[in-house]
Amino acid sequence: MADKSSLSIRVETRGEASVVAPAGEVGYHEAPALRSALRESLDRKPSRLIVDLTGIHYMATPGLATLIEALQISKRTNVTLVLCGLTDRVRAVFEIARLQTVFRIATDVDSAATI
Amino acid sequence: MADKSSLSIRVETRGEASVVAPAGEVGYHEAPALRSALRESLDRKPSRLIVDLTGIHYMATPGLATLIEALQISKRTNVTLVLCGLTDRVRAVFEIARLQTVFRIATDVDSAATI
Amino acid sequence: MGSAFPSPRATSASDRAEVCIELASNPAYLCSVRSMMGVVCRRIGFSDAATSKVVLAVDEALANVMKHGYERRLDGRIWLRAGRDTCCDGEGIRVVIEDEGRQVDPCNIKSRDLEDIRPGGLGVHIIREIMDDVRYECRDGKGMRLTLFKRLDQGARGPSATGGCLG
Amino acid sequence: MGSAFPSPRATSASDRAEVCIELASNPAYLCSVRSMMGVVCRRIGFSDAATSKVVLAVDEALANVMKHGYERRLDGRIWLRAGRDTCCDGEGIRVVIEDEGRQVDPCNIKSRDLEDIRPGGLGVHIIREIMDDVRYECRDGKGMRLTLFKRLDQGARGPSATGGCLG
Ligand SMILES: Nc1ncnc2c1ncn2[C@@H]1O[C@H](COP(=O)(O)OP(=O)(O)O)[C@@H](O)[C@H]1O
Ligand SMILES: Nc1ncnc2c1ncn2[C@@H]1O[C@H](COP(=O)(O)OP(=O)(O)O)[C@@H](O)[C@H]1O
Repeated sequence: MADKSSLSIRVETRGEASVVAPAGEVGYHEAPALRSALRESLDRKPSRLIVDLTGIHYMATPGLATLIEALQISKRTNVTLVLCGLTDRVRAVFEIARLQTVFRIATDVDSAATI
Repeated sequence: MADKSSLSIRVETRGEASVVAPAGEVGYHEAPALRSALRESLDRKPSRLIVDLTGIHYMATPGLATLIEALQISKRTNVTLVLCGLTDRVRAVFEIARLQTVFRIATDVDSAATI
Repeated sequence: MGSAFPSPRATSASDRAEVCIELASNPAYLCSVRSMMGVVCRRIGFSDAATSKVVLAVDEALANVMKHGYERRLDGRIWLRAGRDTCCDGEGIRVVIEDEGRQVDPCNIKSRDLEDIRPGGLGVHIIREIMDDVRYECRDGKGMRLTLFKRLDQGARGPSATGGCLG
Repeated sequence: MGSAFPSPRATSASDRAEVCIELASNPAYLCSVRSMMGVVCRRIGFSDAATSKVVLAVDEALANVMKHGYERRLDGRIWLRAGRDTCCDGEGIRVVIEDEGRQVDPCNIKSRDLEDIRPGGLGVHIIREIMDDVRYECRDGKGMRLTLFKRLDQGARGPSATGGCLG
């Protein structure tokens, strides 16, 4: 109960791409940490930013808002933003919000690096 | 929030020893699952039973009771019971309950296999 | 001690809510409330998939109270009650959320147009998509009351599980 | 709806409990309550180490209500209130747990002799070791009330953290 924060974020470089891999839950309380991680990665202007959601088992609209904001910045700055690793549960939230066609979505990091 | 149970238990064989490695929390609700895993392992009468607590970040007295019961069975059936991987937090609970000298305690599975 | 911790009211047999929580309007509590709501949903018989949807709806509603009702103040009070209930549509989960925050006309509580893709403005849409009944009202005096109901129909029912604690 | 979900009482400014929870006596809820108590302790300023001890004490106390007060029935009610409070010893956390279960003489609520190693019989010892004040009382009518207090002294104080949600 007491030493795991509800969201941890791993950031790594993979060739030309940056990979941001949040793990845990992204609700209203956790979204600001994801937002900072995405902004910092975008600031470094990688050619591609991969957001690996494999470790996310809870996603609420503050998380979606953060991803939409990152998408808007990525378009302005010519970074290719790709999401991957959406579990069924996370995919369901994208679908309720009608966002499944708004993002480029790959199955895993490997394919996200090439599509 | 919704797909991780608060306790998962891995059981494996390591030479002559059985290793039971619970991960998560052991409170009143979770202790029965640990109890079953320990009893099943003891029933197979390994020469040694190692309980690896590395993954435990919460331990309450129902967990301690389960370990004491396993110790008593192990003595009756000539199984060597060794605990290992106690984090500071778990160690603190053993100390408050004055149990730190009752169990054979090793740092990790490797040394638990030999002491 | 004294008035700082008033005694709980007496309950009657008809007081069937599984859990009642009064909490400060601090987002740090949302994660524990989600966990507790998950247990309530499973106890009532919802499947894992339906449980995570109901948990999402309640979490969105609470975040909205913190954001809009209390304008991000951390010291507002929020009351949440959840339990099995029956309405004309049958059995299901009833969740009631009350606050003492800003009052707004319920007609103005709505999400943005879904086509207008921009950060924010999706919570109310998600709540309405997930729940079978969503009713916003002004409370007498101050604050809002949101009453949610989700039917336990064939699609939402899970195997009768005891429900572990779900972190 | 009606009586199944009575309205929350009005609160006054003196009602300072951070969280009040009313829950069914089902062990499946303990994990979420631990998580919520962790947030309360950190909000009040306890260190991680002190927080996990207070969480342990409260968890043991709730498990005892379920086990002894309600004799493992799942449909009893438990009330938990926790928040910052001051007593003669200074500032700290106050936790009050009430139930409608079996009443026992507070003098009989004690753990086994620590030397007599056997499964069980450690919870009350741990609660008393961890908390600075532990008071069991019979409530008027039915059930027990347990009042706990832990001082926020130098050793127990943490860095002023915002406190994430701790699963
Ligand atoms: N509890 C509430 N109290 C007051 N206004 C609310 C509440 N919930 C929602 N609203 C109003 O409804 C609008 C839409 O909410 P929502 O769809 O969740 O998107 P967002 O919160 O991102 O604006 C909010 O902008 C707000 O004006
Ligand atoms: N909430 C309670 N209501 C009634 N009796 C209690 C309660 N808490 C503790 N007790 C009594 O105190 C004894 C010691 O409790 P504890 O040290 O937690 O060990 P255990 O629960 O394993 O017996 C219990 O056996 C019980 O008789």
